[in-house]
Amino acid sequence: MTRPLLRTNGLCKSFGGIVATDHVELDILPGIIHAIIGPNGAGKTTLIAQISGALKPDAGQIEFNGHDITSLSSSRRAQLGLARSFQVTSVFMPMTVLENVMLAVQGADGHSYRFWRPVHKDSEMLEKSMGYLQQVGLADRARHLAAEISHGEQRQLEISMALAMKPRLLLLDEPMAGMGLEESSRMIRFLAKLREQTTILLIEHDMDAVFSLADTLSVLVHGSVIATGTVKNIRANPEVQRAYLGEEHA
Amino acid sequence: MTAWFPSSISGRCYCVLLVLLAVAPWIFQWTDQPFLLDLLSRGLILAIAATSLNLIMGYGGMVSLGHAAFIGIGAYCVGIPAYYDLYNGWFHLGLTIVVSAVFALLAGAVSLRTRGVYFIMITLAFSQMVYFAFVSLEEYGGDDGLVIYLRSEFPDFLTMQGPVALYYWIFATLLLTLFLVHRLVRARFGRVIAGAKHNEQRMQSLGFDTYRYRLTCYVISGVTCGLAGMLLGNFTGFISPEMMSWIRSGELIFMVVMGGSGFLFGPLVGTGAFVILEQYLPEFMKFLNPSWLEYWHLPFGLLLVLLVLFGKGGIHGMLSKLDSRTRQSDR
Amino acid sequence: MSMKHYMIRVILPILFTALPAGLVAADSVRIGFVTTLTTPAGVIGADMKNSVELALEHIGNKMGGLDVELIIEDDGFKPDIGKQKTDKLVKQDDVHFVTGFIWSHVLLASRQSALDSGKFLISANAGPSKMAGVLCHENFFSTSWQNDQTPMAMGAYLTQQGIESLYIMVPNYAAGKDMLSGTESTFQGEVVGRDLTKWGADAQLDFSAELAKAKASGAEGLFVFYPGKAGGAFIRQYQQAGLQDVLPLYSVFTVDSINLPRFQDAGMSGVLGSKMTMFWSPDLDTPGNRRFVSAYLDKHGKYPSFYGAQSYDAIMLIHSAVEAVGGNLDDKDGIRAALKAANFESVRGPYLYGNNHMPIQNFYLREVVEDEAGRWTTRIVDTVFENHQDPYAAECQM
Amino acid sequence: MDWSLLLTQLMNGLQLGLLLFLLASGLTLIFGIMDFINLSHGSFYMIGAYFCGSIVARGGSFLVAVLVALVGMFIVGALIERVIARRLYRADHLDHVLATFGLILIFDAIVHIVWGPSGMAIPLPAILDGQVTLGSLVLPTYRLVIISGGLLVAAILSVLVTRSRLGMMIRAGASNRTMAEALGVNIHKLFLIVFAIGATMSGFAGMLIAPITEASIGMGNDIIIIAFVVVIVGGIGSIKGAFHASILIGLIDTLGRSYLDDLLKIFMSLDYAETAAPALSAMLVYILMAVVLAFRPQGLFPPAGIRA
Repeated sequence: MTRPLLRTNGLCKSFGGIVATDHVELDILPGIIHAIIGPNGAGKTTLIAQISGALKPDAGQIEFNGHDITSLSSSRRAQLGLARSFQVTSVFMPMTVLENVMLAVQGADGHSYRFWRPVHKDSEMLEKSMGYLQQVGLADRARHLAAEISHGEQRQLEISMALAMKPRLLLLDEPMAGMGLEESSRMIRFLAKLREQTTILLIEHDMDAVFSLADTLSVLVHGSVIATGTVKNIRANPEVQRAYLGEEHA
Repeated sequence: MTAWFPSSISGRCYCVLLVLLAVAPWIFQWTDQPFLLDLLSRGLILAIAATSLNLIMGYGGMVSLGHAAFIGIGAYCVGIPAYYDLYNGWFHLGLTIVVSAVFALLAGAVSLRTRGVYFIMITLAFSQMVYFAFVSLEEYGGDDGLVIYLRSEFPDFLTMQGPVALYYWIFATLLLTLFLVHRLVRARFGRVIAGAKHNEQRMQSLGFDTYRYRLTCYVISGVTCGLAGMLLGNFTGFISPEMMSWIRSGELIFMVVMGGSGFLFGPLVGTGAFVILEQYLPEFMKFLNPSWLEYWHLPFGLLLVLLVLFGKGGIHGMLSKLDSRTRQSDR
Repeated sequence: MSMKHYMIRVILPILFTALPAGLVAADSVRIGFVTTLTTPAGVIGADMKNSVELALEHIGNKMGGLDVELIIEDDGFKPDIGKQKTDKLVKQDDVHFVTGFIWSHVLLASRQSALDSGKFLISANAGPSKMAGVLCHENFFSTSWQNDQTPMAMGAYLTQQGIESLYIMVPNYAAGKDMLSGTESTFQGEVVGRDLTKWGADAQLDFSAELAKAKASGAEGLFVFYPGKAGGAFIRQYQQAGLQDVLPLYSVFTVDSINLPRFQDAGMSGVLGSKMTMFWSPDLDTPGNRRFVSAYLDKHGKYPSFYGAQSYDAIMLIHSAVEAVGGNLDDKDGIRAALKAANFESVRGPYLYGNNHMPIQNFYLREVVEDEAGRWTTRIVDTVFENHQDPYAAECQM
Repeated sequence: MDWSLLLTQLMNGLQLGLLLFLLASGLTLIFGIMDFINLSHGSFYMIGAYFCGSIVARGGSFLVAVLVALVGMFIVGALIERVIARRLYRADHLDHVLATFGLILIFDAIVHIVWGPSGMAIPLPAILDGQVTLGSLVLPTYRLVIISGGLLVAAILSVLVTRSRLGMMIRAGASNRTMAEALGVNIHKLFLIVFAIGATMSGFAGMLIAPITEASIGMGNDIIIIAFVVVIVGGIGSIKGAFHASILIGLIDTLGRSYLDDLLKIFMSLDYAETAAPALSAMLVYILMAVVLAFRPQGLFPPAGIRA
């Protein structure tokens, strides 16, 4: 059996009296797209935040690639190969598209205690960054301010930044949020290709996207995982239908 | 993309300005205006301090209301050794760098756990502590301050003695500071600082330990400002705790904002405007009516308010408006 | 200043194309006066300015046949600004005398600028002890006193009166500590408690805690030094705490002609009868003082303060020196000798200069009283020291 | 240990704390609701004192003077909000600091022009100028007036904020401005009222203290920094926090001044203690703020709805 790339062990988190994450056990196997679905307020974003290190869990462990990373900061986790995109677009608006990706490349290169050489004269880095932009089809936008490009393009930029981190595991929090139909389907095709490069943990509301992309699905309800399996299994699972699909499609 | 030989109007203005500053002592000697050299010397010292503040505030989003503490620390690093008849300039320089760095490291390590307005207040707290500490150091003059009889002594080719020599020390330090900031903000390090200003969480998810980068930046800024203090101690021949009160830190902020926060030459231009106003606004009021001298704070305050309401981006911002070709490359 | 003058001296220098300063007319005596006109301390500067202007009226704006040009500068209570203004006076206006200076730190910062360029520096108030001792200079003179002298007089008086226990409150800065040590050096009873209160940008103005301690200490007297606005605040709280009957007040530089009219307006009768020591009082019966005080009263409707008296003396001292050399301002040695002789009608009566160019003068005990016109003022009740010299004179190598 | 002395000092600390609260409560609301840093809040403190003093000087009784001056302060506050502050809400904090520092200079200069440089002492009616004896404790009457005045305002404010409709809007605004707007709160009106109330309370503090310390130019600039410390320690936007922090800082400052030297004498020489104590007691509040910020950056009592 393959060793899981990421494993959460009895993860718990609550705010005040509200339990957001309730003993979550999750195994993410390498080389697949693992989607997490669940109704609004099921605790998906809270879960991602704990995996990425933005939030500290109340209890439980997170193992990444066989190491316990529970106490590591989010920057350390990112250095180990855990990249994420944000639900709310968070690219650097006052910078150009290229500068955004360059930052990510810098992040992947290890420390940035280099005080003298201007980055825009670093041809190796420029090339690399342009490469990532080409991959998501934003090369012609490189010199525009991030604030000037369309929302869909900003989402693409966000992902290309995550890719520039050369992640072993990519955490995508609703990458299709706010996208038009055409942009969404372009994104789906793109993500499908990405499967060859990296493992993806995907949170997405768009069920068509999830069903067409995911190799494995976990269903989160009220902070706990009620089922994990292939798309087919999950669709057939009566508990899921009752708890989730029923609600959503009622 | 560099600001050194720019095609833009504002860039050319700054080039001319630097050339003028380089030849200023000759001009003043020729026109027999030694006082203007003094005024300019003090202005440039404050410009170094303001440039150091601009590094953390304009580029890094860390608004410090306690930066004058570093000026005081630098000046006391000249004054206290001088009190014991130690005038070796290298010792003064070394001491200034070490003490400012250590204070910046300690204060920064605590302060940088906070952001925004909390950062403003905690830097204020640290500078107030330093202020009161020096007020109570009776041995070194306490509130009355400390007279520095002689300037720091350097080898002949680097001497600080005489107003022109000191001026070139100050000018050279300013050039170095400007060049340092210019390189720093364009290098990898500076990009991280700029990123952390806009979205710290995002930077962390890109693998940057932003706290450490900011702390490094704070220390660089503190040491630079300490150097300005060392020069001020030599220039004034005197240091008192008053020079590090929170009002002085506030004035440094005004100089940066007045000139254009986050622009290389903003602090220099802003300091110039500030020092000229401070010196000539009272003169002007006196000229209008001799008994109005004591009311010069009124037009000064009005100018500040109007600047904020209508002068977005400071003097640099206004210059840039003249300059249709200015791109945001001079960030 | 005419428009043309303004162009020459202010606008053109800004444009870096000014006329050489040497072209400024040499047929006048130029006096630079540095004081504080803005900030809350501006009230002191205003009194000094009034007195200086009065002095110039009294001498018909002439010294040794030359016109006098007075240039007043505001130091904003900041040492480096004081230095900058002094630099400007010395280098741009090419004044012959720099005077004024309320604050020790401003004077210390400005000292070198004035003296290195060979100008005469005359302090009309500030007197850091260093400048009376190791930093004394042939061209530096004072028309005031050393910080220690006044409290020393007070300590001596208290000892004379047989007071055995004293509580002391002073602000925590250099002058405050000087007042503390001055009193303690001559007071032979026991100091049962002392408080050094916060001073500076956010000075402490609420003394309730200290007053409570002072009262509890059971001392026979309370000695304080609270200059400026702190003085008013202190007196009011002293009165409100009901201490005037149980803990008599002895002060230095706390109650003066600047704040007495305010105390009177506010009905703070607790200050009446309180005692202080000083080198001068408005009722001091000397020809110079009668002329000064009555003219000031006529012109401004209130008594001048000691700051004003010292400023008036500073101008009169300069006047006597310029007269002595017959207006020959290049005769520096002559001017210096004439300054040192102090041959003029000082408001404090005739006095001598010590080797360090600090006045050797009397110190009086004054009491707060109501004058014939119903105004509150101070009256001399006793002479504590005669021809007293400051203790730093020995440190001066001159 | 002298217990009556300690009790007196506690009363003094309480008084200082209440004055701070009058300043800080307005400051914290303006800060929390409008996200506006108003350095010139201390100028209202000064103007209040001068208003009150002028009326007393024209023969008004102290009580009448306070009431009239309060109305005057409300108008001044509303005016400043309309003319200047309103234009600044959207600017960043840096601009706030800059513009309101300019306002301080303007206010100080105006007071200088109108009332002269010499400050103003405010006489008290004889009934308030005496002292009261409580057992072995002798206290100036006016101190009790300040304490009860401060407590009264604190009580009124707490009722206003927790019970009234205006208070509900204020609370909503302090914890979430966008939500308050969505709930149909007239933001412009709310801002105007909050600003004017803040100015009035700051002016009230100035009126209360002026008979003790005199009205003087720049009197507010000395205390405003401490008021900001209170706001930060208490938690921005929190009236309750401002109250607790004010009292805490009032007590720390007063007791520090009174007892720190005795404390230090235990483990250092007399001379050393007498030098170190005043410096350390001046630093105490700043040390407190630094510690609070380092370990609880959102303050001791952040308003409900704000999560760190």
